[in-house]
Amino acid sequence: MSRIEIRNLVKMYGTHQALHGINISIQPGEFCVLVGPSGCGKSTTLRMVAGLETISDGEIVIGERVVNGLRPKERGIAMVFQNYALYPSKTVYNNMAFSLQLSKMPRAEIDRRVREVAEILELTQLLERKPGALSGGQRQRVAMGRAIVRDPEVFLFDEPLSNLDAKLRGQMRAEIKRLHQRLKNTIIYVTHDQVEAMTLADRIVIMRDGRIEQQGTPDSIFHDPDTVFVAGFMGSPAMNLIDCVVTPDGLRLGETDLVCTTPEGLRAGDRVTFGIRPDDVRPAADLPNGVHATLPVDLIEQLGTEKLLHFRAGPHDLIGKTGGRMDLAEGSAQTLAFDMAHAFFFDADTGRRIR
Amino acid sequence: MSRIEIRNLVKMYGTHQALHGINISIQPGEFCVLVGPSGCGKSTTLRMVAGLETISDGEIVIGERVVNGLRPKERGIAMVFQNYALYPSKTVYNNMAFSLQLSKMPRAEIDRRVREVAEILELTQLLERKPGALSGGQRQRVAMGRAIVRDPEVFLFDEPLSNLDAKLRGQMRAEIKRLHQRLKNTIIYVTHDQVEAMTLADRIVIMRDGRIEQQGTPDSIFHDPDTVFVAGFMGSPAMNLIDCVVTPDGLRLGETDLVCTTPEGLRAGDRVTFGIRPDDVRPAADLPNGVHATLPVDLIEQLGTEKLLHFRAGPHDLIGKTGGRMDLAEGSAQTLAFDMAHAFFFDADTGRRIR
Amino acid sequence: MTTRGAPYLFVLPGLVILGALLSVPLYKVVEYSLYDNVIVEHDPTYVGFGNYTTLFSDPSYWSAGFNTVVFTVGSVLGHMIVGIGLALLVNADINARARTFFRSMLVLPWIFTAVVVALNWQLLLNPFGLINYVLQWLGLISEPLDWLGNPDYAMWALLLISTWRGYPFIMVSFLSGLQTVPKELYEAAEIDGAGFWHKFWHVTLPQLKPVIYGVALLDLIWTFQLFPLVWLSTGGGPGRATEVLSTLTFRLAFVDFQFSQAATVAVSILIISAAFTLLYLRNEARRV
Amino acid sequence: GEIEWLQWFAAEDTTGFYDKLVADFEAQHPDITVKLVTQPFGKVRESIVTDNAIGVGSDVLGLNMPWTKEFLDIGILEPLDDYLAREDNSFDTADLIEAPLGKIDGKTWMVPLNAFPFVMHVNMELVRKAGFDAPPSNWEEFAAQAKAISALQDGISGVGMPFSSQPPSNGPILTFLPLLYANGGRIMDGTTPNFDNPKVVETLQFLKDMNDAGSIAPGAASRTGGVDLEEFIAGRTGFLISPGVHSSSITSRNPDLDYTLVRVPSNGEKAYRVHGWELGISADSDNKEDAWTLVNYLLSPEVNAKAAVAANALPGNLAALDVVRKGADKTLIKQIEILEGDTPVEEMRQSPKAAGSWSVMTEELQAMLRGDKSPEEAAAAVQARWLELAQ
Amino acid sequence: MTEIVWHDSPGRVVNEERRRRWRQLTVYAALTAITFVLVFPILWMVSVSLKPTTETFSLPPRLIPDELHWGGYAKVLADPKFRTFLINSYVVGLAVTFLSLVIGTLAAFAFSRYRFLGDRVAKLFVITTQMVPTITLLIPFFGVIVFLGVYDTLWGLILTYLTFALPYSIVMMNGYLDTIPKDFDEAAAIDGCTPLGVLVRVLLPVAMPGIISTAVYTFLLAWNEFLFALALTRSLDVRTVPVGISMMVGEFGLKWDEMMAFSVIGSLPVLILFMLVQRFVVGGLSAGGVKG
Ligand SMILES: Nc1ncnc2c1ncn2[C@@H]1O[C@H](COP(=O)(O)OP(=O)(O)OP(=O)(O)O)[C@@H](O)[C@H]1O
Ligand SMILES: Nc1ncnc2c1ncn2[C@@H]1O[C@H](COP(=O)(O)OP(=O)(O)OP(=O)(O)O)[C@@H](O)[C@H]1O
Ligand SMILES: [Mg+2]
Ligand SMILES: [Mg+2]
Repeated sequence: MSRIEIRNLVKMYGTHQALHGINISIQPGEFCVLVGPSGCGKSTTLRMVAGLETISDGEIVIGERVVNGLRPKERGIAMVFQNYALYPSKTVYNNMAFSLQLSKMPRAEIDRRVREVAEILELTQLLERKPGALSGGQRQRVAMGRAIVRDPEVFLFDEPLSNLDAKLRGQMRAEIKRLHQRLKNTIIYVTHDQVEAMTLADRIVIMRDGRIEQQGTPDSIFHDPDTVFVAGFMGSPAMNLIDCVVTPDGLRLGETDLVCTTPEGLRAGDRVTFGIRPDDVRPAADLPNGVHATLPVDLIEQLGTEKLLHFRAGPHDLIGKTGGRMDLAEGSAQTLAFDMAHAFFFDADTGRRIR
Repeated sequence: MSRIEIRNLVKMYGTHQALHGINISIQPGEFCVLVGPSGCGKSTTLRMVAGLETISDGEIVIGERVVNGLRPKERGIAMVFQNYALYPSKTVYNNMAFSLQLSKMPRAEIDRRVREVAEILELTQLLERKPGALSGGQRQRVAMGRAIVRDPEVFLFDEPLSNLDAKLRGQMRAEIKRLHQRLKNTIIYVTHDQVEAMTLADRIVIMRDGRIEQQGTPDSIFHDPDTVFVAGFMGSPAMNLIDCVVTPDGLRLGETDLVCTTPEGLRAGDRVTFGIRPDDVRPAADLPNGVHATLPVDLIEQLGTEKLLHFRAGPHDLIGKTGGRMDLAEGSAQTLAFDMAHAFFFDADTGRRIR
Repeated sequence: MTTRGAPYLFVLPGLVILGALLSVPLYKVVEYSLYDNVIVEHDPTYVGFGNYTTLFSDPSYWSAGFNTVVFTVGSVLGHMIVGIGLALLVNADINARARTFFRSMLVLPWIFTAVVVALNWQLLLNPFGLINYVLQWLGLISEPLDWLGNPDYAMWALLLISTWRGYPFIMVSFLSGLQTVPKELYEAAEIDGAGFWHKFWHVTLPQLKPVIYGVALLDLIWTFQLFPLVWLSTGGGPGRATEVLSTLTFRLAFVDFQFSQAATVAVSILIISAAFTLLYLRNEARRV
Repeated sequence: GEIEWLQWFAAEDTTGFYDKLVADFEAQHPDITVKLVTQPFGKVRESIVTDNAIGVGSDVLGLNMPWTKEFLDIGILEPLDDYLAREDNSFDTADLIEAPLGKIDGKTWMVPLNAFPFVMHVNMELVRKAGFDAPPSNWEEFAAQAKAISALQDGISGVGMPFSSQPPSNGPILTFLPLLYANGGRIMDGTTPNFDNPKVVETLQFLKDMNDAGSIAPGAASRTGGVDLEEFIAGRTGFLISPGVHSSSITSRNPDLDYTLVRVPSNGEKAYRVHGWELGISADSDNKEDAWTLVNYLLSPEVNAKAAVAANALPGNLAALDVVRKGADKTLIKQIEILEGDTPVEEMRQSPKAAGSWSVMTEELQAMLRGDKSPEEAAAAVQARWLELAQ
Repeated sequence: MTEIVWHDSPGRVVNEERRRRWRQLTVYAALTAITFVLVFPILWMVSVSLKPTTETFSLPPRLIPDELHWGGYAKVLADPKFRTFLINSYVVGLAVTFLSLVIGTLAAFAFSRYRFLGDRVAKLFVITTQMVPTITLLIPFFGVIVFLGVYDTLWGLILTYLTFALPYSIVMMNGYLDTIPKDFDEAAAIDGCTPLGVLVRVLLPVAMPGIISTAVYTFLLAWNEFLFALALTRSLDVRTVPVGISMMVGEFGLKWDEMMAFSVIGSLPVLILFMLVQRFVVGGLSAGGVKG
């Protein structure tokens, strides 16, 4: 349990600047998730904390020490790699014991620790197998076990779940969450899956092009995005983001007029990006007191317990939601309700939120 | 647009029987999805249709022809592979043009077709790149383009989306759906992701251990499962399936009694598997007229627009759902409501539905 | 795949060439070993396994066999250690041009013909040659040693030459193999606290075991019957200190004109090599 | 017809000579074409045997006397008696150097193209530096001078002994045999090996004493004939026992060397080991007539003289000697003197398994110089192993 | 919690860089030293080629002669015979490389992609042919070559080296093809490729590194071979470099300067060739084609 301070971190690959001064302050025991699109610098940041990449500028503190010059093993960290990076020739037991063996711990103590962790992760039966004989989920658990066994101050995870199928991913997600509740280590976790970010994080850091776009609790990120990028990134299906023109009594969405209140400071004729989550766009029957508009249903996706409705609003595709048992036909026009209490407005040029 | 008939298809690998007589009848233009757990024989079936595996017994008809002995290229099919299998040494353009070049189509015609498809899939900018320089989603689109360009009667997809991240997966899913609506080809699509199956299919075929467990429309599969296997397989988070004992006035779930009606024919003391989807297990406040029980909340997962609640019910983990903006504390006891209208009962031994 | 005849068509040219050119000679060698005085006599007599009994009771066969084992094991170890070590060094994170330069330089011993290699090393190892001169200058020896003429050192000198000549093959193969080791394994090991040697032992070697195994066995088979380099460097001498089975074969055939005895030795080499080959095939089968 | 002439002569220092020779021959004999097949010396013996086994042997063969008996055992050579008896030969058989003509199994198998007597080359500068003013003529002087030269400075030795096992490992017949013959000894008794006789042991003892005295260049066991010659040329040994033909290499490659050439030191015996390039005809040749025409041409005094001059050797046809003598320098004159006055010896011709035997000699002499065996033991070992090899 | 002392950053950054530098420097130093030692014998060859023969044996041995002697080079370059040897060696080497790659890759393709009756026996035969020391095969093999009528021709040599190189090519190419996922074959089959088309148009471009390293081996095998080159040829115009070199080892001494000069001249193009192809020898396999 150590705090982590990342101050003004810069990374140059040759002349290409991958990170432009990152500042993050993580409390002891906090679960911090870095999210962002591919290539935004998440892995680079994590690997610099781990000591696998050199630091071009800035400082990293783990616990009370500036770790800039230190080797990975001196930093008190453990890391779980995206593709697990298990040693294929070693048994599960030896994969987990390896770092302890290197640190010259007595055999009995190693054995005790490995078995204890194996017990927690339900790996006891598998200790003598080699990674090749394990299923994806089991491998993932071994990778976690290898990290846990070292009892590090800090855990680093780089997309640990992205190679698992949907079902397993859900299970493992819950397992990691439980583990954190039990061990209370400080964690930095990289993912590009915003569901993982939402479910796991105490603090989410959203990155974009080597910069931090917004950081905060999952709730604040989800419900109170600062920029159109964050709004669009978090949530699945993504928030509807539509370029509109402000009218005297609301908005003009393509050919459709919405009668609604807009934030103060906006004047008729201003161009704004109007954002609303599919959950807040429903058939009028579901949401009687929303703002109404009638649009043709383009495509319906049945998700089981709910359905996604794709509408065409001028050039835009607009997604709404309804219950899984609701009966609708594709191609029919449908009266929709927008829950304007949960709508957002962004500056069409800068992308900043207009409150 | 051809129909596909699979009659009594059997596959032997040496002495191991991978398929035990599969019968599927697919209408022209139908979108048929094969789902099932790993190793159930989905890919084998698909590959036999494609002509990549020999047929041990049975018949496959595409259009009006029995294709058993034909080579892949004579079957009028195109296939998208799970790992794309793009030719690494060819550019995107040549990857897409390859099959047309082989069929000695005039250059101008090839060019026209490739560019047209590239336009649809937004690949025009990338035509001169090699696969190594593409992101995952782009590669996936190239693989699709390579199939579309041939304008086949039948498309075969083997888990085309399983390597993409959640966001891209969602986008591509919708794209495939639209493509089908536009081109109206017959499609067989293999996946183990039930969300894909639900959203894409006209007909879902659920396989298990080389046999068909159930087939039908997504709605019928989801809302009317025949077996406990199908019930547990479809839906995410998965349906809660709990071994119970029938009591005179309901069910006994671990230590908790549920007062409810049970199907006729069940008598007190019978052992059944009780199934209910997380969507139908909600805090009492959300669902006033359900069957109530009070259980401790073990873990809460914030998904953004909704939250998953994990409860402990005796030895079972029970998952419920609530809105994303609902405020609950982990560890607190919570009164839950079960929507018994959507509960299922299965024979504890055979797994067959008790109606 | 469906086309039944295709694989046969593909292997045909290769098998035809090998079969046409080599099956008769292979058969002949076995046949020679069962006759007496082939080639020299126009009408040799059949002696069954007589040549084999003669051979197995000949101490010079057994001593050549022993030398062969020493030479083969020593050479293969030498190739492996130097080849692998250099592959690691030359794979290090350094300037790309420098890397190409070093790789090309280090492969040089491979591209000269054996005659030149042998003569050049004779010059260098001569009592008045450069090596003795340098060793004396360094104070490591007090007077020049006759490396190739002294039975105590000749095998060592030969191993030196053979190692020098043979490491590039291993280096190049191992270097290709190194590219396939996932980088993450090294990073994981680094985080686990592994140093250079740990990484080598626990990641590189296990990962490249199949490559090493295959290459070592091929090298073993080749070294086992390596002829020109030994013959041209020492001629099996001094005395018979560096006589190996292949030079014994040559001596029997072309010095003494006892072709039957030579064929007998060849067949014995064939049998031992076959054992290696079966090992190799088994290893390969396991890998698939 | 077309005939093939397999030899190594054209690979020695005779740029273009043999091509021209063949062209001249063809000009005189328009119905015969000659294909010159040149192999490196070290591989000729193998080539002849291999070619013969396959049935593609050349018609005219360049030969080396020690190979004779082995080739006869395989039946490679054609007896030449009938050809030599012809009236219309361009030479007189009586003029030919005698050694190669000696009959084996009652027949003659080869004729000499040229001849090289074995001599001792002397570095006069070193001899003088060591305090002597004339080269040694007997063993005692030889031993004394060699020792004194070795004492001069590091890296200088009295004499080299090329006893390397490296193929063809024929060092002993290059150095040991000339000394033995000069001492009146022999290693054969007719056609059987006779290596363990007192003269042999005495000669071996002489070598061993020289070695113990430090007079022999270090590294004898890895020294090849080539290196031995090179070291002499480089001025690093006082004496070199080798064919007289080397004198031209020595003078041309190191003109500054104060160099002379003498008989191999003897104990009064005037016998020398003779060596030369011989010619034979293949028993399997289907064009023996043309083959003989070529041989006959090569032995005619004019051609033979040219061939001798080109190789810096003495002619095989002594009738050509006068031609050669005209342009001869003093080293060649000295050789002619030996040729005319002394007894030539060549024993390996009738020796069974000659090539194998000199490997055996090499190995045992190495052992003796190393101190592992006494001269008697070495002689006995050679004898025993040679006999075993011969059956 | 105690106060963290923030540094003015560059100091530590430099520290880290410096350590990397040091590590690189050590590698350079080690490589330079080792390469020097290992390449020394070759430097010595070059040195010998630049000395008059008398100096080859001068004491103390000298790497750089007082005066460069180009006589060996001049002689070798002036003599058309040596040019013929060089051309022959390259012709034979390249032909063998090409043929053994084509034929070997075809066979390797069958071994890698098909299971067929007798495949293991065929493979065993292929390897068995390599297990007898070639010198004992010399005479019977010679007979076969004469029988085929290619004795004393470059074709004879090409065929001979083909039989030595083929098994290696087959085994190695089989290994390389095995590392390429079968998915490419299947994709190509669906695209309408014939099996041969699959090999040529899809697999070979991917297997390039393997092809190159096999080619290097095959070429050097043909380049360096001496025994058969000597036995199977007799005309001057079909002889190769190693035979030419061995001709310089005469009955009456050795032409050191010419021999080494010829070796050096002959090997230079090989070295350049190797430098050009060496970046293919070590290259990523099938990058980007399938998801890793
Ligand atoms: N070794 C490298 N050399 C040059 N550029 C690199 C290197 N590694 C990463 N980059 C670049 O740095 C940027 C950040 O890369 P990074 O791996 O941190 O992205 P990421 O956020 O982890 O993306 P992903 O989700 O795809 O893993 C990218 O633009 C990438 O191209
Ligand atoms: N070449 C083969 N040889 C032997 N058995 C095979 C072979 N290919 C597949 N099988 C077996 O056949 C069964 C069905 O395999 P198949 O690949 O069709 O499964 P799948 O449903 O596609 O699974 P996944 O979701 O993991 O892709 C499995 O038990 C598998 O082990
Ligand atoms: Mg990353
Ligand atoms: Mg599958």
